Amino acid sequence: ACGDSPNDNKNAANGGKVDFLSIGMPNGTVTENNNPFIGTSAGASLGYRWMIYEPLGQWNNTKPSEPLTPWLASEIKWSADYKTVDLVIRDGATWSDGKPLTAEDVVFTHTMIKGNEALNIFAIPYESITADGNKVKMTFKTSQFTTHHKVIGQTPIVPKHIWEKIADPATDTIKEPVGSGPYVLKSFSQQATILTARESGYWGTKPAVKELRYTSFADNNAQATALSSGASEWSFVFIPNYQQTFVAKDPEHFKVWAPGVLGIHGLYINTTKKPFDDPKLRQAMNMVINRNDIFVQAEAAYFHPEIKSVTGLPEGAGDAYIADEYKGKTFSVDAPGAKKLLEESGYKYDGTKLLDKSGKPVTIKLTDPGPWSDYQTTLEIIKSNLAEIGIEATVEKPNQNIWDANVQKGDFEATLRWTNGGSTPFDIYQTVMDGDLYKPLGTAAQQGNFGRFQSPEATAALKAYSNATDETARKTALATIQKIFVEQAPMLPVGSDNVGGAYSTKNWVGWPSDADSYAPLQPTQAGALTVVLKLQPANS
Amino acid sequence: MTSIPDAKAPADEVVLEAIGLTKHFPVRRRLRDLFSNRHDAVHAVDDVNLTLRRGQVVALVGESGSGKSTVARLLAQLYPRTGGDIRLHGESTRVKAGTAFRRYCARVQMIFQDPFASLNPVHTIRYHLTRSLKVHGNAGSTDAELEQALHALLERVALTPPERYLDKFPHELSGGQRQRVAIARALGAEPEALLADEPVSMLDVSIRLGILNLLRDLKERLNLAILYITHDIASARYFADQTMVMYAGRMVEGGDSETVTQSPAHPYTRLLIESAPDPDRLTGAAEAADDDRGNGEPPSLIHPPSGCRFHPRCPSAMPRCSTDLPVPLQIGDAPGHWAACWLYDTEEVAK
Amino acid sequence: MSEPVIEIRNLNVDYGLGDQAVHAIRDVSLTLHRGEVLGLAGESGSGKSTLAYGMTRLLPPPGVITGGEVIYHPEKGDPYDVLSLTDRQLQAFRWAETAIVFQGAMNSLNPVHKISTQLTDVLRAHDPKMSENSRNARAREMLKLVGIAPDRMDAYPHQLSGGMRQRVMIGMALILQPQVVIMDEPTTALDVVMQRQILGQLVELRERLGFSVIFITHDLSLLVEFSNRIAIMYGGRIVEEAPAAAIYRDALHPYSSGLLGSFPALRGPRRELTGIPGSPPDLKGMPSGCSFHPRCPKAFEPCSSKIPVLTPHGDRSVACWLVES
Amino acid sequence: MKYFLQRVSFYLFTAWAAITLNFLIPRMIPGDPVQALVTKYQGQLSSQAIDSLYVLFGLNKDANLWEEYVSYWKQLLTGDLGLSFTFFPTPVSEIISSSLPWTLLLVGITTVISFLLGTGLGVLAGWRRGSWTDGLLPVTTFLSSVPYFWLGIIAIYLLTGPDSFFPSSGGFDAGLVPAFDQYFIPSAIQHSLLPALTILISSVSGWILSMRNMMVTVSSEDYITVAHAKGLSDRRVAMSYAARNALLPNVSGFALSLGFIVGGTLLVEIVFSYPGVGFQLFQALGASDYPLMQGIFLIITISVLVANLLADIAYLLLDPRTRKEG
Amino acid sequence: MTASAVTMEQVAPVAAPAKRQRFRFVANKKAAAGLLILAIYGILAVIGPWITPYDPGARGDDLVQPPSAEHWMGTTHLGQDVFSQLLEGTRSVMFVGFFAGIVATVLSVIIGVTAGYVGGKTDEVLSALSNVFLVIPALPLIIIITSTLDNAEDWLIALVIGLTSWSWNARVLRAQTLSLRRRDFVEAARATGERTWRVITFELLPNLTAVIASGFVGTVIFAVLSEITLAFIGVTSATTWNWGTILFWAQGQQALAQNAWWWFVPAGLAIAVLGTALALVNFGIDEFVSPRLRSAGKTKIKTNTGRTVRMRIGFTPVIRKEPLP
Ligand SMILES: Nc1ncnc2c1ncn2[C@@H]1O[C@H](COP(=O)(O)OP(=O)(O)OP(=O)(O)O)[C@@H](O)[C@H]1O
Ligand SMILES: Nc1ncnc2c1ncn2[C@@H]1O[C@H](COP(=O)(O)OP(=O)(O)OP(=O)(O)O)[C@@H](O)[C@H]1O
Ligand SMILES: [Mg+2]
Ligand SMILES: [Mg+2]
Repeated sequence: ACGDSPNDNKNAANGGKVDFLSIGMPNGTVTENNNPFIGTSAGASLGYRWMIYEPLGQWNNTKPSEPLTPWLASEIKWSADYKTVDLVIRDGATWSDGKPLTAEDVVFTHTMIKGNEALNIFAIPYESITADGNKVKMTFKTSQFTTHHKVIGQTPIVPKHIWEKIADPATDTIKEPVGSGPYVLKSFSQQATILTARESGYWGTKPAVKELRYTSFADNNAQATALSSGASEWSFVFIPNYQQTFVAKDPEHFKVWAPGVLGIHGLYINTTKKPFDDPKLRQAMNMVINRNDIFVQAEAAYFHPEIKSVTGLPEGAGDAYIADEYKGKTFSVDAPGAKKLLEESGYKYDGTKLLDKSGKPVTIKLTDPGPWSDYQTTLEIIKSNLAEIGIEATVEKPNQNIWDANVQKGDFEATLRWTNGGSTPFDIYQTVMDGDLYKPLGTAAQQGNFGRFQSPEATAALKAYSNATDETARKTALATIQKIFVEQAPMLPVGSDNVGGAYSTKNWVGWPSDADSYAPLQPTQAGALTVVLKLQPANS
Repeated sequence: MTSIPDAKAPADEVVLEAIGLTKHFPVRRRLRDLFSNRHDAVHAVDDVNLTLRRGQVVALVGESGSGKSTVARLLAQLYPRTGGDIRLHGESTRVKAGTAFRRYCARVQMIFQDPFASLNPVHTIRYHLTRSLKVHGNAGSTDAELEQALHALLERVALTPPERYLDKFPHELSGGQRQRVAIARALGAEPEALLADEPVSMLDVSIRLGILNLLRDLKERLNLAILYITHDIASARYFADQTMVMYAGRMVEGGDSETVTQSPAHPYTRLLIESAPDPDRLTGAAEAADDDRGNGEPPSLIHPPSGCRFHPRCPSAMPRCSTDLPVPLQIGDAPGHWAACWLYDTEEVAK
Repeated sequence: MSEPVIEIRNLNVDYGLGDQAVHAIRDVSLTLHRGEVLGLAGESGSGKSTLAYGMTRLLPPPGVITGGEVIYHPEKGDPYDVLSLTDRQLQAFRWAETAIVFQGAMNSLNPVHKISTQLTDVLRAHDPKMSENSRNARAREMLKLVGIAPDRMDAYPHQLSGGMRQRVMIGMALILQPQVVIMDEPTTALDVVMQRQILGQLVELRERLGFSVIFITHDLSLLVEFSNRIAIMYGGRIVEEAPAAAIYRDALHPYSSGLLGSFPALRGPRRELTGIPGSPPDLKGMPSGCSFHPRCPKAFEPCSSKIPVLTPHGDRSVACWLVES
Repeated sequence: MKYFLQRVSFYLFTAWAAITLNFLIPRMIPGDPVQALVTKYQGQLSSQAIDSLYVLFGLNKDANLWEEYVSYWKQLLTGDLGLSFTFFPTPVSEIISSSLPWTLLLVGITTVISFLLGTGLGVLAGWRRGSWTDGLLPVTTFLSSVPYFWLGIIAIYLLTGPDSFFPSSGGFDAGLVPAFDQYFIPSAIQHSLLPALTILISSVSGWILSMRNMMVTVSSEDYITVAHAKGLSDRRVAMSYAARNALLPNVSGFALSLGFIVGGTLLVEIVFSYPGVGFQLFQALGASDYPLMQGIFLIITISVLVANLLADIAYLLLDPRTRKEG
Repeated sequence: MTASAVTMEQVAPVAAPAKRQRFRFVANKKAAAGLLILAIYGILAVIGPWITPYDPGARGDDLVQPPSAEHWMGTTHLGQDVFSQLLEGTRSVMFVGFFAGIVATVLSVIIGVTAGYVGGKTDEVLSALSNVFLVIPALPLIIIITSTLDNAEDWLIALVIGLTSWSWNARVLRAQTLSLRRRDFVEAARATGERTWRVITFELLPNLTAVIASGFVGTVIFAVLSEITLAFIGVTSATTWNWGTILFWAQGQQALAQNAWWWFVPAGLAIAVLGTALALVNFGIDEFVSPRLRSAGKTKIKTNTGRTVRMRIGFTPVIRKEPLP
């Protein structure tokens, strides 16, 4: 009836072949905001910003040590000290309004970030950004070895001719985004954001998926329900017992792939609180944590891949970084060993109760916000693990804001928390042990070192690692860091982050997998674009 | 109760006196009044004079809504008065709450119109009476004395044997019994003046009689001053020494009961008495001729008629009645008989 | 005496059933004649209202009619038992043949509807074919009849004074020209002036329209003045029934004379008031025999054992052993 | 006039106090929006971003509570509700205006239906006591005590699925753009069925019970007996006399319940991922998003006050006794 | 005058008060059923934690197992015993419900009755206060306040719920007090010379019992639902179990999607049954207070002959049987 309804083509979509992909995220509602630099935008929350705006190079989180795939830059060359990068900008890329993409745009983007602290979310210390024809050169005040993937792989490039007219790029919601990517925004509603493939002008191969439909679900449950009903075909969400609740609904098509990355979750211990200032006690605790139980019962046997290496590095992504000393050394639950260790270092038992050196029973409070049910489950498991060596643990569930504040102020005994993630193990160890991030008790430590771990050696080694200019120096530094991490156990690693996702092969195939882990499978990662471009209709 | 207060006092001593008593109730304002500056009030009682003497009953009659209860409540100091004065033994009193109010209560007690409403349904008779005795310090010092005082009270109002009633709840008593409990409660304070607001209107003829007899008996034995409010004129005649007639917030006639009821002077009093049912009248003999008289509605008390408030309904209204407020005028036939009506103005009569 | 309109025969009414039952009306027989005013008096709680509601089947739960007949004699046609009518017949019978005016006019009128609506919906229910205009005309006419200006048609009940509301009720009762009008204490809430006005009007209307009235009150002086015959109730039974004047002059039943000796007279010499000692019986624990005997100054031997029956004595009947013997 | 001013100032005072509390209460929450955001992403957002976020949100400048309060009022008076943090930099007014219609439609229509249905059944149950309607009561009592989020979750589990007619979440089909056309409206209705049913089931019994009780109370009024005595048909007595009068107290209850539409059904919106205000509020709570919280509280405050007013007006219209004398 | 007051003595036996009024409440079937259920819950609240077959938090080896002989209500994803959790949780639910109910009721009585009785400026201030609390949305407010607490212990949650949910009852009580304040018995107590505090506590409050009680019951239901809602969204005490916690875990683990209905359903039912019990008690109170509801309670009656009669307003049933003896 209504001739010019925006929904008219819906019937076409129903008529046989499906040419769209439904992507979901459990992030609550979104509001129309397509600003690619702002983390609170719908584009970031759902991930579609990467379908519109592209980075200079594509970073594969699942293989962090591999060099970045050239994208808008056809050539990326870092100096040995990682303070300079030389880029050659691709020819033939155009903005969706038809204008060509040039080196000027790249310079503009990075200069804008440099000059606007609100946009510089990675706190990159730019020095100079210059263009020369289709070449761009950027220099930095410090080594970008641990952050190079952010500069190149996670910074979207925006068109100068549009953005230079924007008064405040940090608070503009960019209602009509113009990007270089294969998709353009078709419509936005709180319920769904719809992107369609560009008719022409994309520099790469035209995607097979004609339409991307992003939906934001209220919470994990809604998202998981949508996945298992087929309403969502791709998402990144925690699905409890995913085999039964998701895969079993359509075993042929419903799949989950969750590769670990260099970012972990573990039990931070407040090293200022007695008797937990004793590394031996922390070691003993480390020895009884049943990581497999946690992996299976709390993380549904996929979501936070179990950490096996004693260095806390995840399997796969971390393998390349494990020091020789610890190669092959894995965690195993060893309660008698832990008891022995404790008794050797002066702890006593009163029946089954562990007494510290001063004769007081050892108790510990484990805290994490109530609503995080996987963390809560983990804590319950740790609680019963600790009981095996006579430590009486209680689990507290403060409100998230309170927990945040308390953790930052060092007002906790032990808490399960994450670390930063990155392209090297640096971020993990830095979050846990960096003395530069140390703040006295009561002062908020926002960036890391919540457990107030103090080891000048570790701080120095971290610095050495990030500033090193050659592989051997890095390796030595990392070995030192790992030794401290293992022996001092300032944090007991439990599981790693994953950049995977749940997906359906009913309509589309070509997803990354263990066999071909060409990109992260998380729709909000910059690499998601690589995935979308690879998808092909299932029945073709 | 062991002694009768001031039993020796002269029988006609004035106990309570109202002079120019006035009460206006502010009217709840309605939406459309919001923007106007009108301050309406119900002129419930205007310029009322009343004297209660020891050992005498004064009856107050008048149609419904004429302000009788308001007068009683004003006398009991339950409402603050708008104007005029209340004198207890000649002394002007204005009490609102606190000790002074309680002291006043001890001397002037009120019996409420409705025995079904004036007893708290959740308390026993014992509670009601005990409180009344205790508040005024008449309960004695021991439990035995209290018990004795309770029994004495109930016996005085002829609720015998007292044990049968003490632990009952009000709803377990009949209307007449309740009314007697209410009277007993008032007597518990050993007052000098009793304000009885329609103590019998809710009751049956046969029970009615019992209460009236009881009140008369108490008046005689305790030498009480009683204000008896009713709209049953026949009972006023039977029971009261003096009768006052109220119309629309004003006293219109007063005097000896027999005189007022047998030879009413004010046209309103006449209308009232003619309207009262009379079994001696013949069946169906409702005078159709009467119809034009007294017909019409009671006046609005918010905007009372000017001059004599009865003039719109008065069969013998004169032009003067609608402009000048009539003053009380002595009527010749009996001493103390007066009426507020220009008909009895000597100049008028002379004309 | 003219022919009967309503004959009540051995009516029994209970509140509740089984052991809990209160027998509020016991074996009452009463006849209302065409064109007369029958007064019904008695202490409060003696069952006057119950009788009025019971004979029209309007008693609210838990009231139950447990026996008897109410024979209605229509102007034309055969008499029939009201208690045997079906619900539908009963609806048609009501108001068209008998109308009721209740004690509180405020409560009898629906506060949310205009009085015109309440007047005309009777007409609509009983004569659906009547046109809107003629319904309104009839309602207006009735209001005029009871002395209310027809321009008050569109008033709501609360906008009228108590007396006007009561007159609206009377007008409403007469709107279908019923044979019988039952009035349950129609004036107790009003003061004497208003009371006289309304009753005067009623008597006049009755003379004009010729309906019969059952008039319930406990104000005996009012009854004596206004009714042709008076029935006195006590404890759920009728104890005496006689022409008004006869009762006033010479009550046969001790209870009736007690009642008559209880109210002071306004005029004439001051009478001696006797009153009735004691208090009304509890319907649940009725005394044996004559229910009045515990209070009766003249009680003698058979009174406490045998129930006296209402027996005719000339134009009056009385239920008392004193009269029997 | 004085009286009028008094009333108005009373209402203004209530509004002022409520708004001030609305301002203060969210600020009692420890932590700040930046932390909340970082925590929300659990490692997906690097902690290096924290400094830039403080700058972005404008929280790097210290302002004391009083200054914030003053500027809050300045903003309010110019109709500006500020920028949300959760959805930075979307203005709060935009968020509310895009989610309020959903709540109003879903909960509003459901409340109305629930009221109508409940009242209707209540009339029946009150009038025809002793018939089958008596069986309604225990069931409704039970249903009214069931936590409605629990009911909703069970409904999702039992009634939704790949082939089910009922969608499990959302306000409309993901492929559609909100527009008043033949595709969107049926989809929106289809999506609202389950949440509506959940609210309906758990709220209708309240109306049934109160209406029934009012019917029973009104049934014993004299004017009902008079209506019967007048020989009116049973239907007319039930509707025009009993129900019409029994409705009065329920109507003001209904108006007041309209005031609670916005704040009352938070969990239904959460469980069904419904894009309404309640869900926004819940998100704002988790994100320490004061501007959004304040904005939604303001809406709730205003709607409750307006509902109070509506209740008065409804009473005025329905009950002639409260109308001005003519 | 012969009938002196002294002869007005009681002759008729005063009917013995069959049952004291206060026990009639329990005689109400609905209330009795409600009280019985409440009593069971109460007992479980006290002894529940002692009779749990397992430690509700203890992990076991049977993960997500359906009900069996060892685990009557199955197990959770950690192998915890759902039945034990349910038993253990009863105490917290009952505690929070009743504690919050008491806090809110005490506040509403103090504020509502004072406002109603004292009037004037005090009334204005207190009314404004309760209006403000009425306007502020309760559940979000509770969420905010509890989220500022370090550890949301039961009594704190209960306190917050209590402190935020008194306003509605206060309004009702104020209105009720206003209507009571002008009642004669209050005036009469004042005229007797009672002090203000005595008038409030001994004359007014006992008459407000029913309103207070039903307000209390309502608040308890509200508090229980609030606590459970809070626990469901993760705001809860660390150390105690309640039914909301069970639902929280079940929902977090998508119990229903895992077909683990035993994990999700019982807690909800337990809440619903508790709510129903409270609602039943509330009915009992309602009917206890309003005699109209009470007498109208029975709608079907059995006659002696075994016939069932439906009580209908407007159509009194007629059951003819043998006339009374
Ligand atoms: N508290 C009040 N506020 C406003 N008006 C009042 C109040 N009390 C009484 N009135 C009005 O004052 C007038 C006199 O009332 P009052 O109760 O004194 O009459 P009454 O003569 O006792 O009537 P009745 O015989 O019906 O008891 C009436 O118009 C009444 O409406
Ligand atoms: N619902 C009921 N349940 C039990 N007994 C009742 C019920 N209703 C009335 N009664 C009793 O029935 C008897 C008759 O009541 P009825 O109302 O007919 O008396 P009445 O003569 O009209 O009294 P009044 O003059 O006070 O109006 C009374 O004793 C009363 O207690
Ligand atoms: Mg009065
Ligand atoms: Mg009666």
